[in-house]
Amino acid sequence: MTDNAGTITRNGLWTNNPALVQLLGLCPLLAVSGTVVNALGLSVATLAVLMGSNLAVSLLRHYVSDAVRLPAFVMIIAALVTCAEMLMRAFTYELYQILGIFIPLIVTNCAILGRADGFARKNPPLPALLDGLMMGLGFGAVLVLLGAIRELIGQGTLFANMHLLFGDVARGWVWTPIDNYPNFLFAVLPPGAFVVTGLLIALKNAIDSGAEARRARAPIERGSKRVRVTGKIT
Amino acid sequence: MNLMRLLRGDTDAPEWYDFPGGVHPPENKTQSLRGPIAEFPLQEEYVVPLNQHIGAVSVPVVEVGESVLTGQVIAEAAGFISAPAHAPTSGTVTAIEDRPVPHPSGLTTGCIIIRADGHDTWRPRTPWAHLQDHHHTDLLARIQNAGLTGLGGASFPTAVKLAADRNHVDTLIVNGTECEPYITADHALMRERPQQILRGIEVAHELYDFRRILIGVEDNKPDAVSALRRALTAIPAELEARIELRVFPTRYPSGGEKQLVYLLTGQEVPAGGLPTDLGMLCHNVGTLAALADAVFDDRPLISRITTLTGNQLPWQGNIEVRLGTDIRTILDWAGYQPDPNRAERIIMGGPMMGFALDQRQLPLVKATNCLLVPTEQELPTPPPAKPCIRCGQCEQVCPAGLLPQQLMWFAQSHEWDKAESHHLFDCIECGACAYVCPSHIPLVQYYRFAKGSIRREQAEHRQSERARLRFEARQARLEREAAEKEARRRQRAEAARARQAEQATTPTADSSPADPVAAAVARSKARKQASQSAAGRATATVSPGAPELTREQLSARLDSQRRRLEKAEAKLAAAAPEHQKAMETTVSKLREQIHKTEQQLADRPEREA
Amino acid sequence: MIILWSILALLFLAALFGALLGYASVRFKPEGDPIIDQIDDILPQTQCGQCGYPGCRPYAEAIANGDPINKCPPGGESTIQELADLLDVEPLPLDAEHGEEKPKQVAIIREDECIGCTKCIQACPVDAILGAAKQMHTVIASECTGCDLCVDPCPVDCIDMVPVETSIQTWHWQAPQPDYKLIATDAGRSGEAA
Amino acid sequence: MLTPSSPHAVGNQSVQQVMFSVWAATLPGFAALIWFFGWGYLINAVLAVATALVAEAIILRLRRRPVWFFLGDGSALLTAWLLALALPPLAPWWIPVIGTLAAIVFAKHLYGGLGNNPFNPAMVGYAVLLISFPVEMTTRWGIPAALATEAHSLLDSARVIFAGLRVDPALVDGMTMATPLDVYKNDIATLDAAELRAEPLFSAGWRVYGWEWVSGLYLLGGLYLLWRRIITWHIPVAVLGSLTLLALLFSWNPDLRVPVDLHLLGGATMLGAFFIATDPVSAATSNRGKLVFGAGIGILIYVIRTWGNYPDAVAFAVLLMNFAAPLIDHYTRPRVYGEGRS
Repeated sequence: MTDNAGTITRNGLWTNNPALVQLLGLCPLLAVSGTVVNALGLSVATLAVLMGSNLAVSLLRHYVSDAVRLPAFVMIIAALVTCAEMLMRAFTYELYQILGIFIPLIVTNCAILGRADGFARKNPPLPALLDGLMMGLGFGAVLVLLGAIRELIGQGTLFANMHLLFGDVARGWVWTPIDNYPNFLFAVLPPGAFVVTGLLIALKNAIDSGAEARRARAPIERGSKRVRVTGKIT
Repeated sequence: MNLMRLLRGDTDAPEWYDFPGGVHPPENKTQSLRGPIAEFPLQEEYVVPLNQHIGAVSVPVVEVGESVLTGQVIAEAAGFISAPAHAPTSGTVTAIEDRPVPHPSGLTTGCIIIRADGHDTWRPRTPWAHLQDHHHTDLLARIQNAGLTGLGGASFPTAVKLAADRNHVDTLIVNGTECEPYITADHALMRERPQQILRGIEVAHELYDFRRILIGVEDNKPDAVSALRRALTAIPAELEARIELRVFPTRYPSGGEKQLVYLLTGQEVPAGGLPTDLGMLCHNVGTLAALADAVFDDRPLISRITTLTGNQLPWQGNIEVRLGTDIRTILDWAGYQPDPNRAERIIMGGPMMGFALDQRQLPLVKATNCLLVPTEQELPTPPPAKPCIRCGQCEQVCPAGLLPQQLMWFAQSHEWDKAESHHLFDCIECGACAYVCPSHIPLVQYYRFAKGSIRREQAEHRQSERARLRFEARQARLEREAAEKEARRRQRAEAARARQAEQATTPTADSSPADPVAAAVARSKARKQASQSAAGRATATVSPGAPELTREQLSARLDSQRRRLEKAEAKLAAAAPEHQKAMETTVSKLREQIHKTEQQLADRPEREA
Repeated sequence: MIILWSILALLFLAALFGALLGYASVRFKPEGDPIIDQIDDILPQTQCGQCGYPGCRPYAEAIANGDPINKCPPGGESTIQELADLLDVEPLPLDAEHGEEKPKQVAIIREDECIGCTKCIQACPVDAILGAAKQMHTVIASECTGCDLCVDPCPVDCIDMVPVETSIQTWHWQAPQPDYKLIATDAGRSGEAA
Repeated sequence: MLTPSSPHAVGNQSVQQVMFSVWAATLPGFAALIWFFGWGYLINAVLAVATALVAEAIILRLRRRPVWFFLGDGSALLTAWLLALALPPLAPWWIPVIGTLAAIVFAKHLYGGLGNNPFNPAMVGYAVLLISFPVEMTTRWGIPAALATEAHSLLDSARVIFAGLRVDPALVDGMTMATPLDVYKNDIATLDAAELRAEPLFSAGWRVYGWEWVSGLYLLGGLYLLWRRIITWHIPVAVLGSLTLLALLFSWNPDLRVPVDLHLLGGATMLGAFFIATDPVSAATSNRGKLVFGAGIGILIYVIRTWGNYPDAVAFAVLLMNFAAPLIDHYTRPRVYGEGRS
């Protein structure tokens, strides 16, 4: 069952990307990906929780019985999210206020529970930690990309308000390609998030099917797995 | 219309009821009604297919080379829903073989080919003057033997319909609607031979004693209506009193059986049911005329009236033609010249429900009510289909109240369950939906495809269910056999052990009882012997066949095995190279078996000594 | 103090929900596993073993336990689709290692070559072969599932698998081809873009 | 396939014909729009149609469908045309372009192209524009020719639209709202009905401000479509009927609520009832279903106009009922012949 590090990395970042393939955690994905800074903030929080929960679940995997595993995992995740929330309140208070309910809602991000139940529960701590990292990075990458696209189309800027996360040094990072851009509210509103996510998924599928088409297929021996159903033929 | 009647305060039962949907395609009927029905000349060769009806394929009862007379049975009905076939003229059977027949698949099927002798000599006939002179069973047998099928196009065996329980049937619906454009075979028949139709009604009435008989005709056939009215004055008053001739506005598909039942009575045939569920029988005028021929004149169904129409034919009109006539000769007779500039399109049946023939050299069959050869101008090839825009026109015109476009989606996505729950099988394939479709989608083909696929899937499922039962039964049997074998083996082992124990104890009892050492030795020896023999038997049972064989049996087996080996070796030497390998394995296996038997034989004396 | 109350509250909740879980697991215990029957019902019952299991039911059980649904060549795409619908999983293309989808076949014994060895009878999973030792055998075509298990054991290779031909009675209309696929601009570029 | 299936006869309607008939039926109303509100409508229409055709061609090519075959069916043209009729005439040039792209690419082709779109593409385009660019969509209305101090020519309109010139304040003259409907709705808060009615917009009578003319000509076009049997009466009657009923029910006090005649003629009601809601692809199919669908639109129009934030409501009402169309279809299946008669 234990996969090697390469497979785990590939799964998290591409093949089994939580946002684009598993379509998990769409609620925060669509709600807070209006700007890069929001997306980045939530990504970091999710990444931390995901790694922590994977590690904890993996360590406890022999002690949690099957019947109560889901309540137990939720408990672990809830504890970690509470920690993350407190940390954000302490260090990035403005961003915390902007992200609002979506920080506590990380508890219900199916990607986290999904990884806990689908991977960490069956794997030793190190691969679980790596899986958490990669899944978190995959999720975060999509979130940030989505945020960038929506910010650019919606309000014509990129990296606006980065100081919320990085402090005052980041105030000048904002990039405005077009002056007097008329805000395209559609991209900022949730429907825009759906459309852009859909396009990203389509893009990923197109890349995958292109790669599939290029890959040479291994020769297959037809019917090689057949067994005899009846009669020992002597 | 009914609302108008209500407003007028007219509370009598209406002349006709309004069914939903329907279309008004151009009628194009006048061109084939200019002249009377023409007799088509006898031909040299006739091809009589064995499946001219719905139901089981009939079975030939003549042999190649046999001479037949006109009207002689050449193939018998096979089962209840089936119909016999008759020689269309006198001559010799030259072949019984697969030939292409008029069918949308373009496939071939069994046909009897008759070379005509030109005399058209009838078999002896026994005409009946009065129906009252004969018993009903004789009458039914006569109908059954006449090979009648519904001549409206569906070809359901008439005798089967007329076998419906007479206690439940009180109404006869006579279908003179002929709602399909171009076709005028029934129209011409009603115009020229109305008394023949009434005589057919008389036959049916004799069987059922109908309370009422409703003749339905569309209002685009005034001459047929007046001919029928005239003929009605000449029949017995008792019968005439029960007959109502009803004329209603022309609309396609008012001639569909279920639509006609509703039009005339306001009652709906239950979904999946038949008109007999409402106490009604529905027959086409052509069928009734053929019924009269068969019963009174003893003339089985060997000819029918067929419309030749379409502007590609210089001669258009109705012909009475023997079944089995080559369609090519008919078209040539009508002066058909294929247009070299476009694909040939010959339609059997009308433009709404007929099918295009893939070649001309096909026999005319009982269902051929029309041969339509249109020019591109009168029936343009449908343009390429566009996607459905869900305009709902199809739904407006569906006479069955279905959702045609939904059915099309389901057929496209192979959602058979949904198609069935949307009443796919209530579709009568009238084609009204496809006629009005602005996207020109071949809707009817989707329904036919879906129906066919569902039927095939059901058949496959039935078969796989049977296979599963057979497999399970076989597994159970094998297990039982194995268990029985095991039980027998155990029983024998048990018996042997008991015998050994007895052998072992008997000497102990005989020898001096006071010697405990000797007794102990004897016991251990007996134990050893018992286990040894049990082991020996166990090894013997491993080889298949008889486990407990005597020396004589073993040597007999050895002999037979050696003989088989000799034979097999001889065969191997003579075998063709492709069978050699298989024979080699056989031989080596035989050798192995012989070796085994020899060993057993060698073991045996020791133990039996 | 707050800590204590928090822990107490959590403990209470844990106890409560634990009891609820325990009750539910006893009260709503699933009986049997009807999903296997449903899967078995979809499988074509050819009992051919191409899936790698001895018979359709064992494969049905394996599917219920998570085996891929694309191992049944006789069922082909339609069976995979039905299984995918039933189990709510993605339909996969047929695994070619288990064989390829063929039109329905039936076994036919060339009767003059048959030596009456009964081996095919033993091999037939559905008892569709009739015969006795040293007597000529024949296949009951209506019961044959076309599994071809009888072909290999035959020592004289007298069994042929022939595709079942469509007759006028079994023929049915095919689905219309959307016309825009026939238009020249599409030639050689079938299928949808991703 | 050996032979094509029956029927071999086909009726005389085609998709192309349906689309062009609908297009033709809007022409009188369109002419009135230009006559009363200026050339901006023509420029919008040209921009939208050109964008639609180019976008459709590109997408068809990407989807590997025959381009001319589908381009010729007129559906893209009609979508763009209907959208253009709904746009403010002096909106910047990129408004019709973006709206049309949203309609053709997102609302139509991403759902599978002609016949597969669950939502009315023109209305999706309109809704995207309305929620994305509220300012441009509500303040760029032209001014009735009768109120303009000088007649604005085609060139003037083009300059406003393409060069991004601000609308001449003289042209705007306090008249920034789309329709009399909105004027009434907004001003009734401060004025009473009699005062409002005395304003020139309402009192000047026919032929001056044009809104009755436009709606009336749309009605005429709709009747033409009914006569041609391209649409059935169910949806328009249900839309207009339910809207009238609600307006009558609530309009006993004209000082509070917009009166019936403004509901019917003062907004996009006629355009919506005959040309937008009747789009077969996204509407309910059965006759009973169409009645429910239309009634729903009428009710939603009234509700959104009266209690909602948007000035007019046809687009949102239609889109919301598009959501419901499959459900309506499911529950209004016609009774099949012989069903339940066994």
